[in-house]
Amino acid sequence: MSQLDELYREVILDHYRNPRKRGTLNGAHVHAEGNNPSCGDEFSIDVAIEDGKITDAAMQGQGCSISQASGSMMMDAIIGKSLAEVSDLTTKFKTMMTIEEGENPVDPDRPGSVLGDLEALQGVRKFPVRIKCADLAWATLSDALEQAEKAS
Amino acid sequence: MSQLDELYREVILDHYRNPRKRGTLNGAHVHAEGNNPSCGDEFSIDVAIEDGKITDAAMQGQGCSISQASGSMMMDAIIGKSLAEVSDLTTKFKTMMTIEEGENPVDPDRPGSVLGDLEALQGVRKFPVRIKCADLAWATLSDALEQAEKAS
Amino acid sequence: MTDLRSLRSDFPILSRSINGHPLVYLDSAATTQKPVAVLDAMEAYYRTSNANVHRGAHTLAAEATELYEGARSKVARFIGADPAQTVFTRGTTTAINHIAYGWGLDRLKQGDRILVTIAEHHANIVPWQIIARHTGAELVYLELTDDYTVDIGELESVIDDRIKIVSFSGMSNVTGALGPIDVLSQAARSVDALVVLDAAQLVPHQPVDVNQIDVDFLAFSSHKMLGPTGIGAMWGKPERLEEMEPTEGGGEMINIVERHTSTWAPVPHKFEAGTPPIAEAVGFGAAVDYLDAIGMDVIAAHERDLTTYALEKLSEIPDLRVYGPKDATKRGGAVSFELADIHAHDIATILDQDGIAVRAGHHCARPLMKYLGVPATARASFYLYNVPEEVDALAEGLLKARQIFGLS
Amino acid sequence: MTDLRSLRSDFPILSRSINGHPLVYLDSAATTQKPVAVLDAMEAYYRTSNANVHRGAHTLAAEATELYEGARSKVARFIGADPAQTVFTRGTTTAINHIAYGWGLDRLKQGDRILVTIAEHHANIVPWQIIARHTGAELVYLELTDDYTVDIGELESVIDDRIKIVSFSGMSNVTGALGPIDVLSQAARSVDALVVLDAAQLVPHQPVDVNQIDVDFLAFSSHKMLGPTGIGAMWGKPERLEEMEPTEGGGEMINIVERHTSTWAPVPHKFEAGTPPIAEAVGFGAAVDYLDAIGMDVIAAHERDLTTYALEKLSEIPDLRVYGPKDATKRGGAVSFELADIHAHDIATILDQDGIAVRAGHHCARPLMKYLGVPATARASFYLYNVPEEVDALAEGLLKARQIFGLS
Ligand SMILES: Cc1ncc(COP(=O)(O)O)c(C=O)c1O
Ligand SMILES: Cc1ncc(COP(=O)(O)O)c(C=O)c1O
Repeated sequence: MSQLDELYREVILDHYRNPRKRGTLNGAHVHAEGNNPSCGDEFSIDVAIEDGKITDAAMQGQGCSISQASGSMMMDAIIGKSLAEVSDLTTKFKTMMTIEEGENPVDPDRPGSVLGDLEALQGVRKFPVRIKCADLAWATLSDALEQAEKAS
Repeated sequence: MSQLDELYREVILDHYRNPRKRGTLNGAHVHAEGNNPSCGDEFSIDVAIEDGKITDAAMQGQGCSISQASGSMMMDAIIGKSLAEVSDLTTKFKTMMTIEEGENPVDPDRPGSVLGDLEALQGVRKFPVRIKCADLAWATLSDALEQAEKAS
Repeated sequence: MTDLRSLRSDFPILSRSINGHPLVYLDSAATTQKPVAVLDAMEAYYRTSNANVHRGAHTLAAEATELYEGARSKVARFIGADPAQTVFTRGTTTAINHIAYGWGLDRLKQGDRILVTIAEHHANIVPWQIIARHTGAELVYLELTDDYTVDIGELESVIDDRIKIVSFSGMSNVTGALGPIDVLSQAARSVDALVVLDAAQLVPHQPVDVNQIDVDFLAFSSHKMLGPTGIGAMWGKPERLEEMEPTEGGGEMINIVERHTSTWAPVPHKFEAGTPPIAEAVGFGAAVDYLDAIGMDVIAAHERDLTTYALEKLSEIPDLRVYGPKDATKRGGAVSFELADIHAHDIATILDQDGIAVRAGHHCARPLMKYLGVPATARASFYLYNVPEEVDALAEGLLKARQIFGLS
Repeated sequence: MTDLRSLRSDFPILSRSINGHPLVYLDSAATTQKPVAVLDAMEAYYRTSNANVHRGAHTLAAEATELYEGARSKVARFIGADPAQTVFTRGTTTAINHIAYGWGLDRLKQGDRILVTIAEHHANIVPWQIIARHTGAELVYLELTDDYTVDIGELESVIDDRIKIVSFSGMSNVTGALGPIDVLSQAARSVDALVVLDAAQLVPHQPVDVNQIDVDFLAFSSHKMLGPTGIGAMWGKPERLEEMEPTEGGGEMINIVERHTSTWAPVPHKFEAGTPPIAEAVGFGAAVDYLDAIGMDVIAAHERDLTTYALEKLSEIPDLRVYGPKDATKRGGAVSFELADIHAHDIATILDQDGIAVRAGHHCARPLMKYLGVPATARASFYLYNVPEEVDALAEGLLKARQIFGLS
């Protein structure tokens, strides 16, 4: 696969064009917003938490395929998970995105892969200026969860 | 003579150390001030004019040997002269200072030289950054005479 | 098409390869590449004459001063101006800030208005917002017509005695549209308003003569016209520069400094506090020499041809929308566009894989983006060193982007 | 004496001849010469990676951004600082103006006082005069003791709650005296005043670590430390930079721009409006790399030795008076002096005939000149590339000046 094909995998374009959970939440939730002033990507998230578990979430935003797909995939990945699981997921995602070329890249097709669709974002590592696009949703999620923690 | 010796002729050092007409005038006179902000030379002049003639003048200032000697020599040269003569002198002085090397420099020792001591300032032409030092007194004089003209 | 092709070898970076492809640099509206002549002039300055300017009685200081002031004369002559009214600044942004602070802070008051257009670069919006906040003045906007030029039909309703400053760009860095300089300056004059021209995109690309237009201030940047970063120029009418306060205090800009008060040096020095960008001035001077030798009319014609060709090629690409005038005589060579649902950053990344450099984003013109209803655009922009084959490469790259995004 | 002699070949200009003599450059307090490494870094930037920074998705833009931000990290590390608190400015002058406007304009009021010393450079006087005029605050001065250092004995009587800002230089560009940083910053802290350090002469010549001193802001210039013109740095404590308003509006420094309001980008970008001096940052980074490789303690020791030697040689010249501390541990290598009744400009001209470059004038410190009761001084200043023979040449030149002025 060319580097570009690895970047723009079908699953990414699918999430970009058909984002999961686009919108806002009604009822109790925390809200956070993030943006990349250097490229204009914007992302906002609503997260409903009950008993230490993310019961629902919704996202809005605009930006490149990577930032929006990353957000959409994140929705799929976090809803229904406990805060501990989400924290673990966040760490795994960050690790995947910062791993240097050749240094044991995660095999997305291996059995039991926790990151699921998100592993499609590995291709971004070959495009360092785009990594912050993939990170935006996750940084905004972290903000939201910090808020929730403070509020509780 | 070396270029430096030509610059710092004895007559210049004499005027620098023993400036003629240092001070201020009492009675009717015009006053003008000038400075070279780029090197800090300062010069002020009082000029008494009667019947189209400079009857007296006095100068104050601080600065390098060239600027102060030029002022002192100017005092000698202008007192007692008619305004027309002074205007002529100013033109001659400016011409001398801007004449390019080799282009018929004025011979200070020739008979009937109008500029007198002032011709000693010819050496300054080899030091372009110092020309404005020699010019300061004359520029200030021009200011004073313009004022006088406006007032009359 | 005027063939400036042979000049390409003057620009060392153009022989670089990017991701295995020859560089196709289509981002000159952001910053331009530099010819060897400019680099050599700066190098020679540092290697033989480097010293601080003014106030120096030694040979190097005299040489440096002559080079610095000589550069001022060159840059002034380039826009038909007097060096005594040509101030070196850090760039367009700094120049507009100086005008806003130095002229506006003491003079504007509650109820006054500053008129700009919605197509302005942040450099021509944010300084006025800051001065408005300090003074209570208000910022008002002219919008655009369907062909992305300033809607001068609105003028009548907006121009009144409250307008104290009219500030607009001579060429938009997004739409490429030329500003209606005469119309806006006449309107401003009818209410005695100050006219500020953001010429960051105009001076590099078209002949400009300050005697042919009626503006009070003009600002432009060296780095957008083959010169180095770190320097630009502000030209002003003598009476405006006289009445304007300096916004930076320090060495070189003073006449006499006492403990509690100071008097200022004459214009232009009044506005040049501290050690100026000396080597940069030398490089800027070499850049205008280079442009002069080619001729700004030749450069403008070359760009017009190239832009016409580009607009034609882009019109052949399905789902591509250009945000800017279709008529090449109404515009310069900055071409912003949107391609189907492919975000501008994705376009830029895909083109970059083939060595093609375009800009993507809001181009420091967020109010315009919002007005156009787009989050970002991709922008290709041309200069004297670009050639038609580079437009072809761009078109091919865009077709490839469609493919990658499954739009074949 | 630490022998840095072999480094001289890194500085092309040092092999120049002036009026038939090898250049003896003793004017580094005005601006320093540049090593090849600095020139090459800038040249390489322009030849291979030139593009506008940030906001760019193409390869050149990414490279330029990395080089620019990498330079910020180098300059920050050089003073023990965090890059996030290190702002690139046009130079020391611009930095102090930014602090005066950005921190002072909104906070100072009638009755407030700004404390400076009489030995300040105009860059550390005039901005405060301007802010005082805008706000009604007052500028007060500390004077000097007999050895030309700041008279800290006066402190007790002058320090009170009215003092809001204490701003002073770490090393005088005229007397060479080191500033009493700890004493003045403690005094300032006792009344919760802001501390601003003009480090234009300090950072180039001595090891400086912002963690070892208690100041809020620090300003210095690249061109005085082997780097290019057109750039300098302002370091600030994070809380100060947060609370400070930007003084220039434009691109890159914003977060969101709406029609009437904007929000700012995080520090340091908030203070860097418009296209920054990119190549200059790269050169500045190369300059601190060069200094780092030698070691600032080695450089300081070298200059101390050279200054000691110079003070000794100058003391042998009849009628010569040094305006500055005699004790080389209390001072840096800027040595101002007067020789009999020979005006400083005449000294500079005479020395220049032998290729010796010294500065003459008020050194942008007119209040100090007035305080010292001299119209001007001559100044020799040293840097790492100077050698004792150059001090000998200076001494010989001064004896020659005596002769020309008939003082035998
Ligand atoms: C002590 C001091 N402060 C400030 C400055 C101003 O520096 P710049 O001209 O680089 O802005 C200088 C340089 O002349 C200086 O010596
Ligand atoms: C129209 C316009 N105005 C102002 C600017 C700001 O110029 P600079 O960043 O050189 O200060 C630019 C450059 O981006 C521009 O295109």
